[in-house]
Amino acid sequence: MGPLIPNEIIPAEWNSIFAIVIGIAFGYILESSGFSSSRKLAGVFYGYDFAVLKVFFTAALVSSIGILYMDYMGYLDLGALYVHPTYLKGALIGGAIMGLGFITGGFCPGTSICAAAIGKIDALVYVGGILIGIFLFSELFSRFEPLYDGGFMGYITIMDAFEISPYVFVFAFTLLAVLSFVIADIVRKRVKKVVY
Amino acid sequence: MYNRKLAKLLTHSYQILAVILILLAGGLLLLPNYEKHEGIEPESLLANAISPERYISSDELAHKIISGDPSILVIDVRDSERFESYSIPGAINIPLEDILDEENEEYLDQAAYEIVLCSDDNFYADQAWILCNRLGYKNLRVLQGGMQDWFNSVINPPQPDEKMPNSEHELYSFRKSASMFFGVAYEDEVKATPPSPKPSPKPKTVAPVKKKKKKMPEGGC
Amino acid sequence: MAQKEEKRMRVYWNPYFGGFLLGILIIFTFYITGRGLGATGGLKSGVVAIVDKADTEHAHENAYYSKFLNDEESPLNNWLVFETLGIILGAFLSGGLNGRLGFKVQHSPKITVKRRLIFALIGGLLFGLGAQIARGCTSGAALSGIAVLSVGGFITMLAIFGSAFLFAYFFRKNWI
Amino acid sequence: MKELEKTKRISIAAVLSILLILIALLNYKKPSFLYAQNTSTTLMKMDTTDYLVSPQGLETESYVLVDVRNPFDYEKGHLPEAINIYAPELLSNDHTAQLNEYLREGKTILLYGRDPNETLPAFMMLCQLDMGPVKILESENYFEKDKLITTYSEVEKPSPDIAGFIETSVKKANESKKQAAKRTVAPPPPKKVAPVKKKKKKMPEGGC
Repeated sequence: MGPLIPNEIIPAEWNSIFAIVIGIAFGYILESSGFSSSRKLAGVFYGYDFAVLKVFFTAALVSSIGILYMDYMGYLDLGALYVHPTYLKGALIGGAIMGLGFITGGFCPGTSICAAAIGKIDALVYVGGILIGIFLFSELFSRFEPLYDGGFMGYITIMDAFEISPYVFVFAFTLLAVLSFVIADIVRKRVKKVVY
Repeated sequence: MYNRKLAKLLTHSYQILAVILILLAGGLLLLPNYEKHEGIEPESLLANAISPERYISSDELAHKIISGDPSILVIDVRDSERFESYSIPGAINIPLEDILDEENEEYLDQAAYEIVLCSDDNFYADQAWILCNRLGYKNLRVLQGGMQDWFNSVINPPQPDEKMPNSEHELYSFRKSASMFFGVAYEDEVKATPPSPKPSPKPKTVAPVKKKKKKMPEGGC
Repeated sequence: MAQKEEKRMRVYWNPYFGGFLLGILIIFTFYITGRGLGATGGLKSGVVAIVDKADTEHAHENAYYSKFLNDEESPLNNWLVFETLGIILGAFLSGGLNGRLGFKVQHSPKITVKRRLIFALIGGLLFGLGAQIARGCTSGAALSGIAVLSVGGFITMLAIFGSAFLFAYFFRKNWI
Repeated sequence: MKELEKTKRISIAAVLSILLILIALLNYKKPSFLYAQNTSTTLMKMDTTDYLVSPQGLETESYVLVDVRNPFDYEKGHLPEAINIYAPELLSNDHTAQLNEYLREGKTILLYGRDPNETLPAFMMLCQLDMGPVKILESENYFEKDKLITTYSEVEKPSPDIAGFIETSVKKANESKKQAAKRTVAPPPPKKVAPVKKKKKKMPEGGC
């Protein structure tokens, strides 16, 4: 029964090795899907390329459906997984700042690392920017602290927050995602093509 | 011509893929629903509950306490009144009805100590043990025979008579010295050992039991 | 023929295929380690390590750095750091196999290289800041959060894409 | 740069994943026994003493007696009309079907073993599975000259007053020490100590 390392089925020393293997796969998939190109990434906001939306939603759907199936069949304990904590203030304001950073820089951290790895100079500069941003945040941590800790709601999931069956939620999410794929294709046909 | 056919097929294949995705998600809805149960499987719980491995004898416990084993922690599951009147030195009191309270979890679900549950007999202690075992708590033992056996074998050991084998006499002398450790005085020992001030069952300063880390370290970014 | 070969080499994956593999990878990660993917965490450890090296006292005084410092281990001995190294390796591998390696600055023909780099720096700075406030970036908070249906993950995703769409109009010259 | 529009790979991947899920579903067996009670409701049930039945004046009509001892002991001697379900074999479909039959007739399961402690694992399991009313016969059953003797045995009999016992023993020791101090010249002959010892042995009964 998974997760394997916290349940000590695989010794904890393997953690770092799996980290590298998973990282390689992650980097390979991101790069091969075209996420090393900032103009392709930014395309989703101007309607000329929806790769981000497609990859992101497909990954979210496949992973959440797969995890639910594995949980149902007893291979994976959903309760033992790390759930991203919900800090309402931090998530909203931090997310808004990240969105602004996304549209100005054209990358998000994972993709910028990929792009830097294949020699994109703008991505290297972007990674430098991230490092400076983290540095600034840490130095001014006392200023940001109320924002950072604000609106803590616990390690909650959709099931806890809305008391809805995860299966119903995922089904609705799937329908929504498929609809968004259809709309994305329609929009893409209408918008003027951008060559990059 | 060929290209157009291919294109047509391609548009269809996306639709087929979308249908597959929706079907897979919908399949989750169709799965026969059942309540996920809390704790380990009933079969393994029954096997654990029947196995006598969890029992620790009074003599063994006395030996561990006397030798100052730091890893042992006795939890008395009787009510506080009975606990106040007498308990094993160093024991802490968690009444059976509170055994599942959150604040007691750090005592029961931990890896630092070997916990010995005790009650008057081992009936209540066993109940506590079975519930904790279902929740997957490790390192829990039960004092066999409970306080009754503690009294009959450690505090007031029966004196063996002459005919009994040597081992019985050895056991008796161990138990006798153990009972003296726990405060019992014997007249015939008066001269050999002046009645030492009774080691009052001082409440053991329980170092905050280090809770087993359950949550993963800060994940994500 | 050679041109065709080159074309085949430089083509990206079908996004659905990439998404599918990414989803499988997330399941695998959760199955093995019980945690999700991440990207800024590794960079954060890098910053902590640099500050710790430069001025240990300051790093220990600061409330934020000290969260990630302990006496026994280097902050770089961290799951996410190894994962980040893996990302670099994997991306390099993919880029190399598909002939996408090479130093260049990708930018819209309407803007200069300098402008692109300045905007990249500002963007990175903002993203780094935001990722710390929200405790995670698109991969750590949004993607891995959604996989386990975390409320925080959904909020972060909506906030990122919502604000990016809002501001997209002002930056259109950079991209189109 | 273009992206691949072909769907060959994604189609293969989709088919493979469907196959995987189907195989997993076919292999999947629903656990045959599921707890109906969580731990806290079980604990609440344990907190009462309603589940204990005294063997004195037992009316067997409304009960089905279940012997949890091993089959060998059961063959040797058992209470009238008792059926044998050896505790480790409780969770087998035959036995649960048997129990369910009795429960359908409106009977209450009454467990007994060598002593109440022996019935506890089976009792708690049946409680957590919430099959129906279950009780424990508060009795001790042992063989004397190959005959089964059933006596009442209190569950969790309160232990003797240990603190009191220790105190008295110390007091007594102190007294005898004083006496010993007085008669330093002539230590008491061992015979004199003996009666005191006897008294001490009685102590536990007093404490009860």
